[in-house]
Order: sequence, then structure tokens, then C-alpha cells
Amino acid sequence: MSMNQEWTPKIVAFCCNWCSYAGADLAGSGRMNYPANVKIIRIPCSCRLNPMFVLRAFQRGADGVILCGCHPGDCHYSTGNYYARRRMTVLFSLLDYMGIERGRTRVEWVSAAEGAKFAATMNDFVKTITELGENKKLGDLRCKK
Amino acid sequence: MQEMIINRLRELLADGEYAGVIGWAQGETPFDRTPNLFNAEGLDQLRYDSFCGSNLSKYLVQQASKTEKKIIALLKPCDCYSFNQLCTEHRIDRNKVYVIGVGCKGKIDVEKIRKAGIKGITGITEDGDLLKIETMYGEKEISRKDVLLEKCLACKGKEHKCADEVLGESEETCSGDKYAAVRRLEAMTAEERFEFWRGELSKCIRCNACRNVCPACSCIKCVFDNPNSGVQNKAAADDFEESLFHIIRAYHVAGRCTDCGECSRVCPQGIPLHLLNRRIIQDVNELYGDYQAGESIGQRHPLTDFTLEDEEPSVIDTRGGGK
Amino acid sequence: MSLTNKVTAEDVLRISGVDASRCMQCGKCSGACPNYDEMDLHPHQFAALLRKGEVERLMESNALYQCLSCFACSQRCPRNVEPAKIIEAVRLTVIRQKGRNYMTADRLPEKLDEDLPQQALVSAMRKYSK
Amino acid sequence: MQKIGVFVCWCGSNIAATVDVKAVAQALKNEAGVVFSTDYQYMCSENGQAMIRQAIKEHQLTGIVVCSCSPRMHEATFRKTAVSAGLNPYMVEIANIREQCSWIHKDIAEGTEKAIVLARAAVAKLHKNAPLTAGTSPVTKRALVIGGGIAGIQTALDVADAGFEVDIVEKSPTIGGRMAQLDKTFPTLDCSACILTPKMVEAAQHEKINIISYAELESLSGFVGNFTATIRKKARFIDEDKCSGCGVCTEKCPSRKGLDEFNMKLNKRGAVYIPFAQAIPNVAVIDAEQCLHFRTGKCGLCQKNCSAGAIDFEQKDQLIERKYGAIVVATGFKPIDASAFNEYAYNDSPDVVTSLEFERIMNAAGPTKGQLIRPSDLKHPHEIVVIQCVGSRCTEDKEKGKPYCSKICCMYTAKHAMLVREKYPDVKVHVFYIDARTPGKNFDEFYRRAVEQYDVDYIKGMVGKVAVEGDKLHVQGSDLLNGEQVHINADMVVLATAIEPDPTARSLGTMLTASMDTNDFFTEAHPKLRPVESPPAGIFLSGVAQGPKDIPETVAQAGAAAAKVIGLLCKNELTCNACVAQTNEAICNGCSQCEKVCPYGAITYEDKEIRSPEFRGIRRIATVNEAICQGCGACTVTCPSGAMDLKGFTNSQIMSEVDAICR
Repeated sequence: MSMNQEWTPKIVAFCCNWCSYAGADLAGSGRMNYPANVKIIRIPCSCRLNPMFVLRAFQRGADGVILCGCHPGDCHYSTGNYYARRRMTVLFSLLDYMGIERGRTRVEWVSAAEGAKFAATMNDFVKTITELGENKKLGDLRCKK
Repeated sequence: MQEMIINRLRELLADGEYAGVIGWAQGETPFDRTPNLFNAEGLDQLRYDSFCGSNLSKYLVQQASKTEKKIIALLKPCDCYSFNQLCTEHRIDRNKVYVIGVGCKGKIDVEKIRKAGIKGITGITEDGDLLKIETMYGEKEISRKDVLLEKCLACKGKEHKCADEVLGESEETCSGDKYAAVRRLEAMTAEERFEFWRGELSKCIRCNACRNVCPACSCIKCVFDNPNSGVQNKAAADDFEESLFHIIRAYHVAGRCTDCGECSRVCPQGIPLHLLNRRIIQDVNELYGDYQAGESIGQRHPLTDFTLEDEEPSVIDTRGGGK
Repeated sequence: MSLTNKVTAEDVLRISGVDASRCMQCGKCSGACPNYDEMDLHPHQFAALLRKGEVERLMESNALYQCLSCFACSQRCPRNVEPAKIIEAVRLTVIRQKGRNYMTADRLPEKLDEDLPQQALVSAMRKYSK
Repeated sequence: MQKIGVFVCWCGSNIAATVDVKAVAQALKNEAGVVFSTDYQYMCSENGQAMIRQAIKEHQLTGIVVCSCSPRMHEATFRKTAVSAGLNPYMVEIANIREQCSWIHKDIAEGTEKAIVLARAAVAKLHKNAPLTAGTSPVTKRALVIGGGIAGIQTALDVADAGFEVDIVEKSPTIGGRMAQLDKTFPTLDCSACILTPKMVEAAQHEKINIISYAELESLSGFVGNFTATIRKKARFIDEDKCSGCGVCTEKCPSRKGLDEFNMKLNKRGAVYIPFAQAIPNVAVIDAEQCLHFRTGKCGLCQKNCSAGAIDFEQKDQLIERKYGAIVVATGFKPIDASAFNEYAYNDSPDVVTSLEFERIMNAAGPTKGQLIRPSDLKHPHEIVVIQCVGSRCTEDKEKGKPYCSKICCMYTAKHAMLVREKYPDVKVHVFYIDARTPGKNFDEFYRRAVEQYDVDYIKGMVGKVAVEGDKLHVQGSDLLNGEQVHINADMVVLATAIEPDPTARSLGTMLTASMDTNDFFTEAHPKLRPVESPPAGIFLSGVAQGPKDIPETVAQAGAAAAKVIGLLCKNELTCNACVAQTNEAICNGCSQCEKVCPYGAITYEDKEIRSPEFRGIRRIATVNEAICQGCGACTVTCPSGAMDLKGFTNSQIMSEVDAICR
């Protein structure tokens, strides 16, 4: 990124295939706006999100990472999001403990019917990350151009 | 104590039922005790004293699978947790190990003696709670309590959780709140915490001692050595990678770490790695109920479990500590 | 309790430790009550009125002193609401207020009765005065 | 190196209005591995697909990226297109530039930039794709129905009518279940036996149905399409093939101490008995605990009198092993034990009965031959009190009772009240109720008829206490509407007790790895969309085993379960999900963590010989059963060594996407 260009955050959103990815689709068909710097990666279930992916995103220059999955109790695979919930709680807490800003990571449950919630969540998340500023603590300098 | 153990081992090894004993031998320096596999002949070399801090359970992963015969293991109370955890994970076949629980009253950290300003140590003798230290500059004394290994200050108790028989007496050496250091960090601002960890982790030379000694890090092939894992990395080239290695390592042992403290004990750079794991343990206990990895064989650890009422990840925004 | 002596539903809930929202108004408590006819408000109404925040009405009720504290209502309640504890809590909030002792020592002689165990009077004193 | 083709769809103006599709196609040409890149108005149209097919052939593409609408929309379409051009369907990736780009962004520069990033991510992922083939597994064309009540019978009949073999395993000596014990059914008041027994006979005579009565499932292994069940057929000491059901033995039997289970133990039966007249199989059974022959070694009267020579005291339990493609759980319910509710004097007076006991008392084939008389003194009662919600709707922390509404009690209580009033207008019936819950076709009308036409005294409130006073039952309850406490001196009290799953359900659930709720009801795979399936594939739910329901609902669900079973059994083989977990044996630690998080029990462990640079020898290795795995990926994250990966969503695929997005 050249110096004269204004910084905009890079957001990676991992969405489970069954609820949140469909929720994102619904936000789209409802023409609900959210910033273009949110990029979605489809995973089968929130429990597929390996903490390594989160760290990888930060390493490569992401400023925020959000995981969206089915609401607890609604998991397509019945229990996946419960595991994801524990895993991410422990991971986020560890990152917080290591001094990474709270707010760079988030988990939100978005159902296939919640297009508006998806858009609102993304708007809010981008706002939070913009306020937090660039991810300097977890980035790999070599990945910053 | 050492005599008693050796005598008992002689009895056990006499009829050839056992392939050998995993115990401690004299290491390269006077106060170094190194893990060793003994047979009946070599038992004279076995050492058991206040310097046998290392956790032998991980050596059983390889040794116990090599032979058809059972193997004898000497385990301190704290080592038993790691042993149980490895059995839970089928890394050790419980039926192939005869566990002798050896008494432990806390092990001595020679580095701490040196840090207390006692240099040129030539010998250490114990007199109850007092250590008499012979140095090139004369005899000095120091309280045993003050120079125990860090991990002994988080002692989990004197009970051997897996012993087939127990030799010798044990004492609990826990000194108050083992989460005190974690809480001190939590009380800092995020910036201070980041600086703390940045400072500590930047010392890492990726010698992998922490990984190699860790009983929970028993993978056949570590992701950091695996070119297909996407995180392969032999030496940290960037400050991110120093953090990455230790975050992933802490995360991979989350729920399985028995808090044996070996990672910090062996770190040549003195990084307090156990503070990462201990924080996870604290989190898990607070959020999901008290859990001690390795308490018994066959436990289901908190990250492979859940309840419908678990806290949301956003709980970290509102929980105490940290700013 | 606030300084203005205004008793709120929260106060009663806190003192009683009861979760009145669990009440499904089945009336089993009132069905079980052995002193129903003597009471102007009945156990299920304590739960219902508390839910509505109408503590005043409960505090004015004579049922506070007609309740035998037999705990039949609490024991039978299928939803662990324990009306007896609510009644107890309301009674406490009343008699703790100034001049609201329901029973005073000077009224004891008139109550003396050969058939009445004295223990009952002692416990009534404990129950109805601060 | 892959040879990738990129196809950017305009979707008319849906995409093209806010994304410069030509710029996207152009930008993607510069991506490594992309040998062809183009745009088209409607990629999903026949012409668009033809264009893709042609490009695949012309440029010998190894994979394609289609930048278009959501993969939820047209992924299947483009996979088929790829297949028809000779590509593996899993070498197709979709970049969602409509729902997640053009439709949400207004600025064309912004939209175009994002579309390019999304397309790059898809290309990056595709680089790591590998052709996948979905496995197949054969289907054993036989179903096992556990439980021979109306739910099991109906499912079995429907499955058998479709031409598949069905075994019904019933734990009691006869099929029929709870419905056989009922007198009449609501809201039509037709006789329960009259509508059930023809179905029982139909099941017995159906050439595809095999009834294994007095038997229980002992163990189960395998997976969908390939279950192996071991069934324990308990010794009934009667040769089923020889017994004609004449009943001579039951008359000759001198023992009269056994309690008649069919009549809710209200009367006694012999040690050898036939549960009821229409029992199927119509074969006697010997209760060894009561039988004098088993107790003393003497007697044997039944054997002497059996002209068919069917009595066999030497009979042993028999283990039957069979293969099944599908399993239906239809284990039903039982009323809860009312003795815990001592405030209703159930333990103190025989005249306090549960509704199912009352059902037997009212039944013409019951212990009183249908006469309404009190069990204690056989006198005709004049005043009956029914108490509803006994043990239903209690809080979970209460030691006794259930947190749920048992659903059927309001209706059967109205039925009981009506039947009594119809037959004995002199009898007063009072019903204590909390809420009258009567949603269902003609249900509320039925309840209102009880009130309006039959003058049943419905009292809103609950009974606090029932006390035995002489030969009367003193009922004290509250009348909430009138604000008074009521006292009734009743002759009989009927407790509308809650129902709970059969006690065998919990152990069966464990055996089937089927999930259950805290009340031991089987949990459905999805509460709305898959209500008759259990989460493990091939296990289906029928009747009250899944949750309280009445007969029409049970029959409907039984039919639905049958439809699911038929849908499964009519396949010769099952195509498994191609995106399943897979172990890298060289680095699997065999630590069993993945198994713990697998919701389907798809992971097992076996000792395998491993030859890798790190290890040589026999080691415990995780194995994924592709027929069971649904591809959630829970195992992949719990695996510390990364040995477990998910095909189609591999670690390296996802990381490549991350890298491309963050580039």
C-alpha cells in the first residue's frame, strides 16, 4: 500500500455454509450495504475454523477476522458451533492476554434468515476495526507491501 | 531414598519380566540429572535426589512401544498427570508400564541459587529446609523453599495419580496462588502486555526445547516441521513468527496441558512459557468448570466438550482483568 | 431496602430468594393450603401479585398473619416457586418497618389459654415482631 | 501446475452494473495458472455453459472458476457443466460476485476491486483442489423397527408395502403397545382395539414383515445401509411354531399370583398366559418367576394339557444376528410412576388410579369387564375427580415430575369424563386443570362437548391434597376462577399422569449413538426440517420415542419415517459425501481427540503398519468412515498434528484463500 493512499481495513469473514453464508447471500439479495473490504470465505461449519487460519489472516495483513456460524442449537451438524464457541473463546482470550487489541476478532451467530443482521454486523465490525486502526501487532512485516 | 528405589528396582528387574527402568542418571554437569533407560546392571548409575526435576513421562511414548515387555517408570506426583494424559491419548499403553511413584518434596532450581548471588558452587547438601552450599568462596546457606523450581510452586499435590506402587514420602510445595503471575499480566494494559510478550518471545531462538520436552507435544510430526501444514517454519524470521509458534503451541496443548512447567524449565532463554498455558488453564477452569488434565485416564478435555450454556466468545470483553 | 422505606418487588424477591416468574398459576399451592378460608389473599396470589409488582397489596394483607408457615404450598409446588417463602418475606418487610410489629408483649396476657402451648406464643412473638 | 479457466458472468446487469466484468476477466488473466479468462452475459444459460465446455476442451483446462452468483445457487449447475466436459466436478470453484459483491456495493471501482479479489481467492483455492470421488456403500434392503406399538406397526406396514423386508423387535410377548391398552380414542370415541387389531393382523400376515416378539436389541454395529444387529429373543418356554393359542394351558395353570401387565397390574394372571385375546403372536408365554415348575421342579400341568406339545421348559434365550439398511426407533412411552405423588394418596388407596389404569377399568376386556367399579370395594362410584398435569410441567430441579407438557392428557381426560357421563349419567365428574390444551383437529370441539353436553365440572386449579377418609377420598383443591378452595368427597380419583419415554430408550440411544434430550426423548436431526431422522444417518424416529404425541400424530410420523426408510432402501448403493475428512496416516498420532468431537461417530481407530520417515511400525491410526462422515470439519481443528483434513475444504485450500484475500 502506498503511503498517500488512505488506509482501509482488511476484514476476513469466515462463514459457515448453512446459515451465515446464506445470511450473507440474503443481505446481498436484499441489497443491504456493507463495506467492500469485508471478504467472505466459505467453510462448511464454524467448527472448521482452525485458529491457524485466523493467525494466518493476521499474518498476511488482515486487520480483523470474524467468524459467523449458525446460532447455538441450530448447527447443521448439530454440535459444530458449540465446539467453535469454546475454541474461539479460548483463542481470543489468549490473544487478548498477549496484548492484541480486543475487537480484532469476533464471533457472531447469523442465521440464514438474518441478512439484515449480517449486514449490520459487518458494518459494526468494520467500524470497530477502523477505530482500532491497522493491525501492527500480529502482522508479518514481510507481508506488508 | 535413592538406595531404597535402587533396591526395589533390583528386586523387580531380577526375573526379567521388565525391559528396564526409565529414571534419572547423572548429567553432564554436577546438578544435571538426565533421563535414562536402565537395566539391572546399570542401576548403580541411577540418581534420585532434589535435582531430578525433569518429567520422564514423555520418554515412555517411545520406549514403551519399542519392546514387548513392560517397562518400569519412576514418576513424581506431578509427572503422573502427564502420564495419565498420554495414556488418555493412547500415546502410552498403560498395561505396558509399571509405575513406581517416587516421593517428592520439591525439586531445586540451581539457577535460582546462582541468581541469589551464590557463585562457584561445588556441592549442595540438604539439612531439612536449609541448603548448605559449598562454593569456591566458602560455605553458604539458603532456604530450600526459596530455590524450588517454578513448577514446584504450582505443585498439584503429593498424591501419585497413577502409581502401581509408591516409594518414599511426598510433600506439597504449592506456594499460594499459582495464577498470581497471570493476574499480574492481566492487570496490565494491552500495550504493556504486548510489550511484555514481545520482549519475552523475541528472545526465542527456536531451539524447540519447549516442544521437545512437553509431554502434550507428542505429535509424530509437528505442524511446524510439516511443509504441507501451511505454517512450516524452522526458525523465526519475523517477530510474527515468534508469536505464531508460541500461540499455536499453547493452543494445541490447550485442555491437555497438565501445567507441568517443563517448557519454562528447559527454555534456555528463560521465557516464562508456562504463563501462556496457565492462562488457558485459568480460562478453561473459570469458563467451563474446574478441570485438571491428567487427573485420570480417559477424561474428555474441555475443548473436545461443550455445554449448551457455554459463554459466548464476547465474554472476554467483559471479564475481569485486562484493559 | 431503600431509605424511603418503599418496598419493591425486587426487595421481596431478594429476601425470599424465590423466582416468582416460574409460577404457572396452577393453584396447587392454594389447593394444598390448610388455612385457605382464613386468608384474604392466597398463596398463588402472592406469586401473581408479586409478579405484577403489587407489593403494597400483599403488605396490607391479613394473610401474612394467617399463614401457618406449614410450607405445604412450597412442598407441593411443581415449579419450585415456594409461596411460603414469599409470604415470609413480605411479612418480614412489614414488621421491620417502624411500629409495624403485629404482636406486642402487652397483648400476650389476653392470648393466654390453657390449651395453647406457650411455645406457640413464643414463636408467634418471634414471627410477628422484630 | 493447474490450467485454470475463469468465467465472469454479467448476470445481465445484476453483476455488470456495479462490477466491470471485463476488467475482472482481464485482471485474472495475470494470475498464475490462469490460461483462459472471459466474460459472458449469462454464464448459467445454455450458451454460457457451452462456452465453458468448449474452453475446457480447447485449453485443456484442469479446473474452472466461475465468477457469478452464490454457489448455493449455481454451484451444482457448473459442476455438471464441468463433468459433461470431462472435468471432475470438484475442480470447479465459484467466486460469489453477485450476492456478496455487486448487489451490496454501489461504487463500480469498489465493486470491481472486490470482485477481482474474490476471483483471485477462488483461483488460489482451485490451485490446491484435487479431483474428488464420492465413495459408495451398498444398502442392505431390510429395515429394523424397534418397538411394536402403533408407531412401529405403521412404519413396518408402510415400508413392507413398498416391497422391503421389515423386522419388528418387540420387547413384550405381543405387539400392540400402549394403544392396545386403550379403551376408546379421542376425538372420535371409536374403540381403540377395533382400529388397532386389524393393523396388528395385517402386520402379522404381511409376507415382508417378520415379528420378533419378546425380544430386545442386544447390540448394533455398522452404519447407514450396513447395520448389523444382534437381537436377543428371550425364552418364552413355548414353541411359537407349535402353540395354537388355544389357551388351555392358561386355564390349567394353578399359579394365580402374577400381576397382569396388560391390565396395569389391576388383576392377577396365571404363570402361563396370553397377554390379551387379540395378542400377536397369539402364543402363550411362561413367567418363570411365577411358574411352579421353575420354582419347585414340580407341576408341569400346562405341559400335560398341551395337545400341541408346545410347552418347552428347556428353551433358552436365542441370539439372532441380522443385517439391516435402516433402523427405526419406535420405543414409545410409559406413564410415570404416580407413587412419587403421595399428596394424591396414590399409595394409600386403590381407588386413586392413573389414567391408564382407569382406561383398563373402563375397557370391556379389562379387569372389571368394563364395569365402572372401585378397585377397593367393587362398588359403583358416584363422584369422580380427575387431576390433570400430574407430573407434567414441573421445573427441572424438582425431584419428581417432568418439565414438559405430556400433550395427550387434556384430551384423554375429556374422553374419560365423557365416557363416564355417557355410560353413567348419575356419576359426577370433576376435572381439575391448569390449562385445557386442545390444539388439534376437532379437539377443542371435543373438550367443549365434555363441558357443554356432558356437563363435566371443569375446575381451573390444582388439587393440593387427597386424603382417605373412611371409604371416601377427600379432595382439597383450589378453584382459581371463583377464588375459593373446594372440598370434594369423591369415590374415585383419576391421576392424569405424565408420560415418559420407555425405560429402555436411554440404553438403546447409547447403542445407536443417537442423541437424546435430558428427558430421554430421542432428538431429531433437525427440529423443523428433519423431524423423523436421528442425527446418525440411517436411524429414524417414530412415535412418542421422539416426543409426546397422540395417535394421529404418531401414525403420521410413522408414515413419514417409513417414507424416509423407503427412500433409503430403494437405493442400491449410497453415494457418500465427497467432501469428507481424511487422515494422513503418516502423521496421525492416534490420540482419539477427533473421535470425541465427531457428531456422527464416523471415526474409529485401528492399528496399522506405518512406514514414514518419522515412524516405522504398527501404530494406532484414525480412520474415517466415508459413508458416515458429513464433512463438518470438527475433527480437523481438534487434530494438533494436522493429520486430519477435510477434502474440498483442506487446510491448504483455506489458507490459500486467506492469502489471496489479504494479498
